Amino acid sequence: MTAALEITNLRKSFGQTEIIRGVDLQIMPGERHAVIGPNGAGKSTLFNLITGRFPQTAGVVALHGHDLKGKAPYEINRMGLSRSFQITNIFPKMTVFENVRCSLLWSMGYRYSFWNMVARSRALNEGAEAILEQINLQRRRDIPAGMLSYAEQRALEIGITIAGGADVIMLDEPTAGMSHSETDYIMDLIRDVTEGKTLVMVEHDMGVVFGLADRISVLVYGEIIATGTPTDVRANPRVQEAYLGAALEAEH
Amino acid sequence: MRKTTRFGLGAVLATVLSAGAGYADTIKIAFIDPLSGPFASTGTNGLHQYEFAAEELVNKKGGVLDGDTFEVVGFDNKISPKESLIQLQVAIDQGIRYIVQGNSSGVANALTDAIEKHNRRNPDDRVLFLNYSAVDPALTNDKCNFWHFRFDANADIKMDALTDIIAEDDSITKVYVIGQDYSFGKAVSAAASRFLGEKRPDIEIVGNELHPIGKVKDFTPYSRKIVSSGADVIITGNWGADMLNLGKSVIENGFEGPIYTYYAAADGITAAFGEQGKDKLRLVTEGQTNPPPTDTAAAYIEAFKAKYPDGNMSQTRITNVIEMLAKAIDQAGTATDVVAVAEALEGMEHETMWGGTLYMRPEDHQLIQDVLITVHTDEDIQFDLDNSGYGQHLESRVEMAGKDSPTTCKMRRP
Amino acid sequence: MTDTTHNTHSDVLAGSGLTLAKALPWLIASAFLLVMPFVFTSNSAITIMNQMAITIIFALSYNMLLGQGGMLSFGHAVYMGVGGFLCVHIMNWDQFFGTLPLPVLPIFGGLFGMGLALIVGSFSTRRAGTVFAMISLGVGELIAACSVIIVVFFGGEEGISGDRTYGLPFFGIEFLQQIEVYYLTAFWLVLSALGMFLFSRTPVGRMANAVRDNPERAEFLGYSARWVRFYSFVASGFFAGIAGGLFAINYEILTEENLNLATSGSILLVTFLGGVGFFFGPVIGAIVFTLLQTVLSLQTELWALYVGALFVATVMFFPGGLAGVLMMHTPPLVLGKLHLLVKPYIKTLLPAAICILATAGFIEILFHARHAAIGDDQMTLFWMTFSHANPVPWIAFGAVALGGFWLARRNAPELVETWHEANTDTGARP
Amino acid sequence: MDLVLVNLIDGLVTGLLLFMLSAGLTLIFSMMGVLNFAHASFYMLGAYFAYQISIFLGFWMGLLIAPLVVGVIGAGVERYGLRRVHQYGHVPELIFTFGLALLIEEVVQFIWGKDQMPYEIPGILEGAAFAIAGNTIPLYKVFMIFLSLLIFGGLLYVLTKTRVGMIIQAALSYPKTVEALGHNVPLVFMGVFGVGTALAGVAGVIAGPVLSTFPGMAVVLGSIVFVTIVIGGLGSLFGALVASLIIGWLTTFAKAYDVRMEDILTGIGFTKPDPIWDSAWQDLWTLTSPQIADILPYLLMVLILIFRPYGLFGKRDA
Repeated sequence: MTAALEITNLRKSFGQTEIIRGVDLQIMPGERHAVIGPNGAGKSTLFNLITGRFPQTAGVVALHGHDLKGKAPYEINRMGLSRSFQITNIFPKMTVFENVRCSLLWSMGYRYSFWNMVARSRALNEGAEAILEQINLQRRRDIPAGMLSYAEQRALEIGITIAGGADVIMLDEPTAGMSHSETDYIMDLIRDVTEGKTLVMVEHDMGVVFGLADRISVLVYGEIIATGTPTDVRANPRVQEAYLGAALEAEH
Repeated sequence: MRKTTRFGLGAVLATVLSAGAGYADTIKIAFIDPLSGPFASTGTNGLHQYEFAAEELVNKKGGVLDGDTFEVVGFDNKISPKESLIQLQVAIDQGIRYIVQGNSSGVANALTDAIEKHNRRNPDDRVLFLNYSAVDPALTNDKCNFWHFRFDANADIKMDALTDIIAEDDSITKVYVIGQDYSFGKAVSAAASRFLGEKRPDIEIVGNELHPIGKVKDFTPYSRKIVSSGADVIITGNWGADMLNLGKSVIENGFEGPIYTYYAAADGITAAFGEQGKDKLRLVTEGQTNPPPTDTAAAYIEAFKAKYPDGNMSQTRITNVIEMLAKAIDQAGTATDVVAVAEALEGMEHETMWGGTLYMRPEDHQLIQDVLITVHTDEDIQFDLDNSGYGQHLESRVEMAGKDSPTTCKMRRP
Repeated sequence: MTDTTHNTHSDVLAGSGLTLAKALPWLIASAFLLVMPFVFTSNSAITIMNQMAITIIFALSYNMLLGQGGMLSFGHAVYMGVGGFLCVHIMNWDQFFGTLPLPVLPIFGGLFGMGLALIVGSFSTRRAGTVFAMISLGVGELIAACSVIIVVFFGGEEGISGDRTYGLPFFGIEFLQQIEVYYLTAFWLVLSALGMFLFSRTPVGRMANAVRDNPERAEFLGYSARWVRFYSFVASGFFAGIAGGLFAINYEILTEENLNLATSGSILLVTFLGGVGFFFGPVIGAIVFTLLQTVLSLQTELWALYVGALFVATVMFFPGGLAGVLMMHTPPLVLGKLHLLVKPYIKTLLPAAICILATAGFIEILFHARHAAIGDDQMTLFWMTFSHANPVPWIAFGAVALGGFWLARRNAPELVETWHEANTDTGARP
Repeated sequence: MDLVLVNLIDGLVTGLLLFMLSAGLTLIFSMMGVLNFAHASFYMLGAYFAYQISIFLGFWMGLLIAPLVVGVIGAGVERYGLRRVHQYGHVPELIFTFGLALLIEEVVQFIWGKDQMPYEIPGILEGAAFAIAGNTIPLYKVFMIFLSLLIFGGLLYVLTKTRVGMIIQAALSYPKTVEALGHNVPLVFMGVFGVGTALAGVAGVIAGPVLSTFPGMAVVLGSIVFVTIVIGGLGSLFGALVASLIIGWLTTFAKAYDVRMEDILTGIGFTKPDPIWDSAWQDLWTLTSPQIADILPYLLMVLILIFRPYGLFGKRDA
């Protein structure tokens, strides 16, 4: 069985500084995988490299066995990978409903069509309604997305991310900046909507990570120092050292 | 100030958008020229001259027919062909039968074309087009029609006269032609080469070039070429800022000879040249003001300057338009049947206060008149321009210029 | 909450078919267009209405870029222009034009405008923002400059002209009269407006909004921002070309002014004045601007000054344009509180309007005093004739302006307060 | 060869004049993200103010006072106009300056009328400075070159050697960070806008007498200034300088030397159709470089944007 996502010796330099220093990672279909690590470890960079936002310096990223090198974000998306952003990234002037409906368009095969009316497609509208229901935003469907609360925007962001029906979902700190109750809400949501899909997430909140992930990778200074089940990782001495070290450094 | 009455917007819609019938005792003349935007000063000055001419030469003398008076109504075309056509329609709806326009041959082309079509499609309210200033030769050649009359000498006739003068001067051996890159500039350049080739094959045209219209910021490179070509004379059809900047630049860069031009006077250009242009700028024009050819002319200019101290008597042909129109209406005995008026205008001879005789050639509706070469100077100037002390003084005169000039016009009469 | 569920339902259902509520605005607009010539019967009124219709199509096509696609263009006139030029060339092509009914002609303008948009769009839509704006400026300048250089196609500065009546008679109509042209133009207006409206409801039209708001996110939804922009651009070029074709039919002449930067700039002005945020915004802008340009300019030489001031004021205080101002009243209307606003409006806006008119009057007197001929001190303003040498009108207009300003200023807080109240849902809905 | 030198000097004058405008514009643009469409209008205001002042106090006082007045007006526009529009985003800002340009032109016409102003160079600067092979270089041009270089030097000093300059430079590249560091960015914006427009005013004062002072002078120069900074690259003063000089020399040499399309076309192996006036390509064949000199910068800009969207020296996306 090919891995959903396979990363081999991935490297990225900005100028002289090497941020990602040879990452190898294999994520199997249906797996829920979390990447953790101290601040500045390169988690977001790794994310952006996988999704084609930045070009890599060296190495291979393969989605279902296909190399992603040189592919534009929209091409990667069409191959079945969808992502969310750390900073909320929605269409603020469009209504919530429109946000979701737009994210369904490509996967429903509408492409650059100018002979279909979006309002006339039952499948499209019902699909959008279904997602709204999943993310529990039906009541807000007709207001501009920019006017939603922060937690609602995060929920919408996840809704947009999963709407396209991609089987590999990547979430970049989905609970960043949230209160406890909001975090619980988002966690349930994520568990719900990624049922049967491959999930890759970067997360700070250890509660979320250990509650959701099947496997965890720890990224420190651009290298993965450990990969395994939550229990394995928790017991790993290098991980403890890295986190302890970071904590000590922070004290200075 | 414009004679259009001012209303609130509501009243405006009512009057403008619904046809207002013309009064029986006034004959309205629509003046369609720029009254706002970059060419507004030329347009406004022209409107003043029209209003003054209608008042002084017609209304104060008892009007035409049975005391009907002339009224000039200004329409702002913003020098845009599209706007001109809209304003033409507004004018026609107000019952106006006489359209005068002069600035820009592009607008004149659009108007003559539209008027021809209008008269063909609406035989009940035909109009005449009295072109007082657009000099594109095509208007009285390929594009001529029965409804169009030109009161200025066209570019070819002026060039014919100008090259007569140049041909007489044996010291001239090198000529530089420069102009704006559009139909008029090209017409001037072509006519200059053609006439000089016929009259003085020994004269060398050392440069003949076109520059983009209204886009040149700095004429220095052109001036350098002109000076180093050793030209004795420059001929240019430039107008507006392009004229001023070219003239100043060549003089600054050391050009000593005369610059023969079509439009290097009034509208601020005379004042801006001032001492710099003295005895260098020469204008090929019509209508003599210095010295005033007749006492009538002198009195007329004085009266005009008394009323418009900031104005210029720069387009003397405007009086010809008004006088000849009045005469034609009297002869035809009607102001509403424009065909009769047009037929009266055809072949009309008229003594103008600016000296000489005018003749409206029936073949192409081109007015044949004396063409003058005048020089920019402050000596012996009775009537200056732009109140600058400088004016145009007569240097030579070509009588009835272009009387036998050929025309390709095939006039279709109704 | 039953309310929203109900909404949801009706929308989905409405989506599957054409309902009266959706068609109503279009039917009203069409009926309005049919009736107009019976209200304003003169040829000049019809000419002005034709001009409006053309400007509306052009402005709507411009808003496909600016409002819906987030692309700021400084050279949109060229697509309308070349479409129009081609149509005039077709008019002059006797054999072909003789077999072509005139109402079909704008299609060719549209296709040609689209063709040019296809070429230019292939490189200009790769990026949005400043790069797009500057390429549009550069291309606009280049083509406008070409118009005087390439005489064969553009006819130099005098342009090219044709005669619409040489086309194949259309059910016996030869389009000799303005009124016949009016109905042709009105037909195309409805058709193009409907086309552009429906375009905005297609997948690519929706994605144009998405790309405008957030191009990066759109990319991660599987859409290439560049191609979405490209398709919008091409469609916009098509409708601009239609407007050009109608221009050719109306005026029978196309000149350099149809291509130049001033025309491109004024359509930006028209669209923004009307409001870019709503589909019908440019329609309002086109109507208001055409009236200002043709009617106000008959009344005062200073019209451009007033238009400029109006424009700057709009950008500063009402960035949603006139349509935005209108639509601001939707919440009070929905809340049933619109009537609250009537009195404060009268108390504030009436003095403000009087202040503006009096200021304009003052400016007019000043202008007359500076530029009128000696002895010509009589002027007519607001149905009053007086001399500018007389200090009374100066003082009167000045005093009225100041008084109006003071009154408007005094009553403004009340308006603001009422405005907030009218926009607050107090729950007490009938 | 002598003519080349003369053309180099002429192109330098044009280029430096352009630089005085584009320097201010690029400061404003890169810092505030505003394409100030009214920039050339401030140039026009400079010329008109200087003319008005020169009537009463002479040219030199005009040179001193007019730019200050223009700068104050510019700062006022930023404070009371642009800052208000800023909240709506960049496009409304741009449209605001676009409307402002129209308004300024109308106001200038209202006050000074539509004619050209007889604004003259001062007597002391009249005449020729020197001559190269019969081509005189007017003293005024030498003055223009020196003044531009002086201003460029001053600007360079302020930007690299003073604290304010450091902040401005930092704000050019990282506007958000500078604000986060606690600097009063609105004040810096207002100051930069004022200084930028004052620079345009200086350009107007010294260009007015040679390029003539009339209501259309802003439009003539208007968009070419954007072209300059876009070619040079955003945020790069040096790029603006290079682009200004390139445009100055490009247009000067295109005008000075008759490069004919006919020669180019025959050079690459086409044969001239005969007779030429029957050919559909006649306009292409008869094209000469002076005809298109002043539209070359636009062509250059489009090409640069297609192949290098950052401009020649820009680091930031336009």
